[in-house]
Amino acid sequence: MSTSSRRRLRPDRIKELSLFGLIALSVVVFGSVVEGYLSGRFFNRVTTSVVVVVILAVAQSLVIVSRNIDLSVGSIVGVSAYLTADFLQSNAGANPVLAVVIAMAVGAALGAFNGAIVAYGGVPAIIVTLGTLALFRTLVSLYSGGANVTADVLPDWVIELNASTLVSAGGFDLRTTFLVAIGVVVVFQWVLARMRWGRRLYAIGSNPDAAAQAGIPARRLILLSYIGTGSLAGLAGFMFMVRVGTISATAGSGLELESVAAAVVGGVSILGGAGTILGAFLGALLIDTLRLSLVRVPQVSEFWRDAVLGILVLLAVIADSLLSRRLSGRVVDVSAVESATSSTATAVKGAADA
Amino acid sequence: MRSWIRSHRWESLLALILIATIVGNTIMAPVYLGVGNIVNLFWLSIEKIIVAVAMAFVIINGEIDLSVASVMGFSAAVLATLHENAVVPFGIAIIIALVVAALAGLIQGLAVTKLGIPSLVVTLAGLIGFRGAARVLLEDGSVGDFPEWFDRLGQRTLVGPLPFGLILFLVLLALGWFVLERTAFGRKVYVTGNNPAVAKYSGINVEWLKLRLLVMSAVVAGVAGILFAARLGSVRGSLAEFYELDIITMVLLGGVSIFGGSGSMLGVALAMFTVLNIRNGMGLANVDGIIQTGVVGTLLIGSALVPNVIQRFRVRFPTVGRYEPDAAEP
Amino acid sequence: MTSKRVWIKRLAFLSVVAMLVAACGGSDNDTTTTAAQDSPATTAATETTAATETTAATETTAATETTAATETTAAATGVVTISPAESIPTTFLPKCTNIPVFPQANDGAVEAAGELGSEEAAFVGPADCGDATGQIDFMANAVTQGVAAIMVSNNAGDELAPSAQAAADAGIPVVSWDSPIPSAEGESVFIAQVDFDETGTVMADMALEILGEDGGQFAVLSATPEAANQNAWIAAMEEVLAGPDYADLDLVDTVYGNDVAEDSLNQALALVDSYPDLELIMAPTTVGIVAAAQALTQEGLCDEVKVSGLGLPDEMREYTLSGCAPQFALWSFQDLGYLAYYVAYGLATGQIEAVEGQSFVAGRMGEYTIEADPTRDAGLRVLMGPFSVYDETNVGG
Amino acid sequence: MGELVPVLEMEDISKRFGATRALQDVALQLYPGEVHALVGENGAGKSTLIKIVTGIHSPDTGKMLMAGGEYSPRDPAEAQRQGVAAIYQEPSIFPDLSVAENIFIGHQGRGVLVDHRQMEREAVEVLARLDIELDPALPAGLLSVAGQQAVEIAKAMSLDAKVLIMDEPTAALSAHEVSRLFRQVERLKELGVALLFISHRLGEVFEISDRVSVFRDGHHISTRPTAEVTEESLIREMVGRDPADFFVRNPHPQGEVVLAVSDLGRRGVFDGISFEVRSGEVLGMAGLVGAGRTDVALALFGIAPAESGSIVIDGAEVVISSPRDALRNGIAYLSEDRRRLGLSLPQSITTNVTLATLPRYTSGLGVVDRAAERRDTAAIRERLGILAASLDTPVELLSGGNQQKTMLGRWLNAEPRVLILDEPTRGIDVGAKAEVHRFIDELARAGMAIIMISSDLPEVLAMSDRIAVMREGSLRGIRDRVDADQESVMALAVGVG
Repeated sequence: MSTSSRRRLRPDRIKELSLFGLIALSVVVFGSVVEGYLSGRFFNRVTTSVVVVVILAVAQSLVIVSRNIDLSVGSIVGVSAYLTADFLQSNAGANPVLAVVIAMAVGAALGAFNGAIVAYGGVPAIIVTLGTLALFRTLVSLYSGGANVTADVLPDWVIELNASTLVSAGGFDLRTTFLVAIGVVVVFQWVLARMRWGRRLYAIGSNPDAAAQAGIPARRLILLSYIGTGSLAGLAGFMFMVRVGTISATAGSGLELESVAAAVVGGVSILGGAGTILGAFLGALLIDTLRLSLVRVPQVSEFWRDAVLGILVLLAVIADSLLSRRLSGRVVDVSAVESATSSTATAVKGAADA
Repeated sequence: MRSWIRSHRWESLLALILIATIVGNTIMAPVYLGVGNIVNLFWLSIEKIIVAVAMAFVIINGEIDLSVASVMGFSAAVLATLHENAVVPFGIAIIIALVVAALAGLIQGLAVTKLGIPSLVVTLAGLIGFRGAARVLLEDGSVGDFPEWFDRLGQRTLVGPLPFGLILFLVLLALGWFVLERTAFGRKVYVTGNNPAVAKYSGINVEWLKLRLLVMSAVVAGVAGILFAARLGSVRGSLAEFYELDIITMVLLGGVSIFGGSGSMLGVALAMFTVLNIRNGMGLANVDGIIQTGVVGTLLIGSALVPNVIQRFRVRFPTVGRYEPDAAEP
Repeated sequence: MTSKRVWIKRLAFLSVVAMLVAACGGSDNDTTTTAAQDSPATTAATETTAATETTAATETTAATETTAATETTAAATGVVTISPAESIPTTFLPKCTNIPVFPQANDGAVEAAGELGSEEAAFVGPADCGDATGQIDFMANAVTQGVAAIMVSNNAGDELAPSAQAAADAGIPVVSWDSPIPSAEGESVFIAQVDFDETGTVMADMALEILGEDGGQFAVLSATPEAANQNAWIAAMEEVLAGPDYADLDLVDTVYGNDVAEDSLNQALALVDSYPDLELIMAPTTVGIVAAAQALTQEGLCDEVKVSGLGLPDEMREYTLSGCAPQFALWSFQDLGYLAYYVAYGLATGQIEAVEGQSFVAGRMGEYTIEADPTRDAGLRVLMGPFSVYDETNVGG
Repeated sequence: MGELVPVLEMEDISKRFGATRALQDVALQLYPGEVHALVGENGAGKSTLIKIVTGIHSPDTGKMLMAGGEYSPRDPAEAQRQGVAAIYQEPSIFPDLSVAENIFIGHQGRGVLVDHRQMEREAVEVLARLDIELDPALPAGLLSVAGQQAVEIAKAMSLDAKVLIMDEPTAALSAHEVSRLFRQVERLKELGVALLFISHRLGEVFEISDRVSVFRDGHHISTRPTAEVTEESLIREMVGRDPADFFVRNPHPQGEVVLAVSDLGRRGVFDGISFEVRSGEVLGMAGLVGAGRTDVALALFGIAPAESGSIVIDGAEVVISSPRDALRNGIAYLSEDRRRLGLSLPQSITTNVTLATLPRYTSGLGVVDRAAERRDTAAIRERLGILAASLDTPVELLSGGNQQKTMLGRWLNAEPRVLILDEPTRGIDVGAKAEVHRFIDELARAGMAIIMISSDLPEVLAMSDRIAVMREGSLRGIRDRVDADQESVMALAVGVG
């Protein structure tokens, strides 16, 4: 069991690599079918449309690694987007930072609500968030009374922010919003990989009982993770407002499934304990690339798109699971465990005789 | 009785909520207690509760099927397409539609059992894919003009005040209860949901069990889809869209653990009745749809939260055995 | 129930009086119309005769209803001013409650109810418009409640027909507005905001206006592939485009944003990318048109591609003034709700009949006549109109 | 060590749960550098004591002193901070995390950042102190039970625990691994750690402990230097009665060959396995964990079918590709892991007993004849002496011994020709152990062919007619009971001499 060899075959890395490969593949394939596909424009389209889902995929992963889930992120996006827009409507002079803070604060509050019930109420996360999925949506609908906040009442910077570009080369723009999303990915990839409480979230998801015995304050950490998820969803809500401009009470509905799909396709184990933020990001990117690419293929009619997308996602998942199984070469099976056992047993023996 | 309550905490709680709902509705809306309305409140959601019965099996077994609503739409779309192009007699078309639904379930079942991909992922893809397939078949059109008997089946009463769908549901519910509680199959569903390894080591063919359940779930969804077509009198690609959440909500509210291995058909039935009565009562009281959704959501959280909170306060008197000193010692 | 009996008695008495008045009033054709306006007596007469029979009908059996119908043909020839009779419970059922146009329509209904001294209609509906068949539950509940009339904007196709039929069987008039029941089964009459063919013409004309004489490429961004009236409008527009004057307008594609802002955004941009020569996006949906305008504005594409279609002035103002959406059209949803309520009230109180040729005066909006709906194989309609086309001159702000 | 100050003192600790008195007026002192064995049957109160010391429960009365100071931990975390660590029979590791992270995850105040490289370096050091060699970056889930325990000990070390509690640490280990564990224990002693050692294997208690305390029914019976006690006296104190018959096995006639296996193989796991078992015979299987004994059993039971070789039952060759086939051919397998592979814990005794034999109780429609299954289960319960409130009691509420009996009952109910027992007495108390042994003997007399896999060498030697020894996936020899002893078997198993 040479250390280095195993390092190279860490399941997470494999997952990320295979996802990256799949994205590259799909780009190449579509590039050969659609003319004018491999353009800066398409790059910009993807990078702007993917922002919201990427942030939500990160948010979702944050709770999934600790063996939880948040189905209410879509509704949180709706609430924070609407309230923020409503705030800007009445205080046009407010500066962007304040707006972001408000959006994230709203999200954090809702997340705290979820987290408190999950962590301290002992109610399964899926039940809690299935409930708040409806509840939060109801709140925003009642608040709005069916009225939209329209783009013209929002300050100009909101509209401009979406298209604002930092670097641009040959039509390939690096949009501010996309960079923010990348920033979120980098930060939380780092948080989950390097920060103690990140690692402890994995620990909780990996073996809750052991976590308790190790004296890890599971409840507090889970509450924290939900607040984190909430505030990220709030940020996503802000991004949603920036992109869509006109905010209705139904803003962001359906995003919960997209975020779960992105995370799961990205290799974040639904059973907790495994998966990376980078993977979730790639998962989101893969799905969105596929969706936007399909729109560009004239042969694929309006009505075929969903079907094809579903098939592609399924294929991606299958290919990915087979691929990573092949590469990591460890199938969870009694005999495998046994053989792993014997290998270490002999190793230990070797150590003993030494 | 007392012991029954202790062993059926959840069911008892739901029963209380249900009674409260019925009383409340009767006070708020005099028309509520009419036979017509009672039949109506089931009939208006008949497809959802039919599918929920099958979903209960799947979740107790430790899996989940997010694709049911899409399969409903898909099978109905198949039926409609066959009818529109008059390729086969309508009866045959129904059978073909059901076979197609079964195949949908089979594909997903194989992906879960043979490839070992979590059912959540597989059926998530199914949710997108089969909805897409339905759209492919019907595009922006809507197909109607089904045979007279078919429309009647969905829209008129069959026995006394009962329409066919309601009778079918009651039969399925009873059957579901019986299979789950009294048969070897049900036994295996529980044990497998609780711990697949134990089931495997006891000679139960876990994969075959899961495969059958996922196919069954799809077939029931197919039946429900066709029934819906009959009730609406016409079909379009979006039929039953977004139903999966309502269905899963009812099952979870019924006390079925999302991790599998526990829950009862009685609980699921009580949950269905509660949700339907609340929605109906609020409807008669002219409460807007969005508020109804919120109330059901709150109910879902509350019914799970309240017992735990109560438990907190009476930790002094723990359930016998649970805290037995060395019970857990291997 | 008791209250109902009371007003039946009252009506019975009134009708007797009415007979007498009618007798001496005579029926001089060219005066009736004017009389309808200035002499409350006669209108009271015609109105109440109708009232008794039809209420009798709704109260008792279909048998008497037929007789009622035959007798009221007399009333149908005259112009009825729908006026306050009694307060009736009604249901105002939109496609969903959280899209701005529907609360607006409801405001109209409330206004009308106020004028007619009737209680406000119950404004209930599905949580979101994606739920095509959600209205069925509300129809059924309304029937159970025994309301006097249902006003519905059909969100599906004929899926709603069975429950509308059930309402009709229970003697409850179903007035559809904004979007009809295609087969007209169970539907008393459809209040058409505008003529669907006219919608086609208006959209084609706006396209011509924006693209200019030399024409050019344009595409349609619609709601859901299922949306009944969008599809009808697009079909109508395509017919118009066949005409010689529009020869240079090239409709290259029709895509669907599902009335979801984000999908609509992506679709609009995809159109721009897929068709380099595209000059106009025509969106016959209030959600789609805003999303398209927003997308083009953000990407700074407004100079190359314009947006038009059906939109709300409040939401479009900014883009119209910026020149991104130089022209768009819409009707007043408030008026639509107002008219719908008047008709429903008239039918419920028996002042008018859902028969071809029935003319009536609906408060501030004046006179209308029920006619056969040319845009459907079956069914009656009241055509509201007109279209108001908005540009920077009249969009306000 | 008398003049030493105790590191941990307990004074008349009492704890009760509802009606049950778990502990009564228990007093105990732990001295640095001693191994203090704690013995007693299940229900004696050992676990409760541990849970109190580790802060999972708080005592109703009495107090604890840590190095003279008041010690009353609110939770395991605080217990750890104060220097009390515990490792259990089933290691509580994080399968997805690396060895290094497993060691350091519980640490407080190491800053908010994790430097993986440094952490792995430290991990190697800590493991080295116990002379264990493991890849610190390896996901702990891939380690054997022994490896995982080593990680847990390392964890305790890294927390420089003053008191280390070992609850049944050897239960899942092979004899060889046990000796390694004991070497690690010696190291800990040298480092002045006080060890509280719980085991049902009295042999180990005598081998490793300095003092031994006996518990019974929540009472602290005695504490004496190990040197001064005998096995008999201990057992007498533990069970409160005379240990009449342990390890009884008077030879009796054997019948025909029931199962004959020849040249059985499964790539990368085992190969060339040939042996036969006669009716009425007990074939013991010795070897290190991972030697492939369980794999052979799983092959015979159809969980992980063999790829080569033949299986002959009653002279007829059979193909076994699933547990179904195995059961059809009269082969039953009692798994080594009760909780993970054996029992459906929330389900009733009845459900668990009849699980493998459901077809017998079902009519054409698959309806279960509950009367019949209750009848048979009641019989089984009678026969095995399963102690439980009722047949409907969820097995998770039963003691380890009764759980084991329930699982055994399932296979008896299947009336197999060949019964494979994998670690049949792991982690159950002396009383239950004796019953199980008596029972195995009974079955053999009744003509069943029994294969008994066990890492408890005395048990193998006492119970088997013949002993098959496996090493690294192949059969290294079969000895008759008469000419087998601990040393010779061990030698075969480890491969020396």
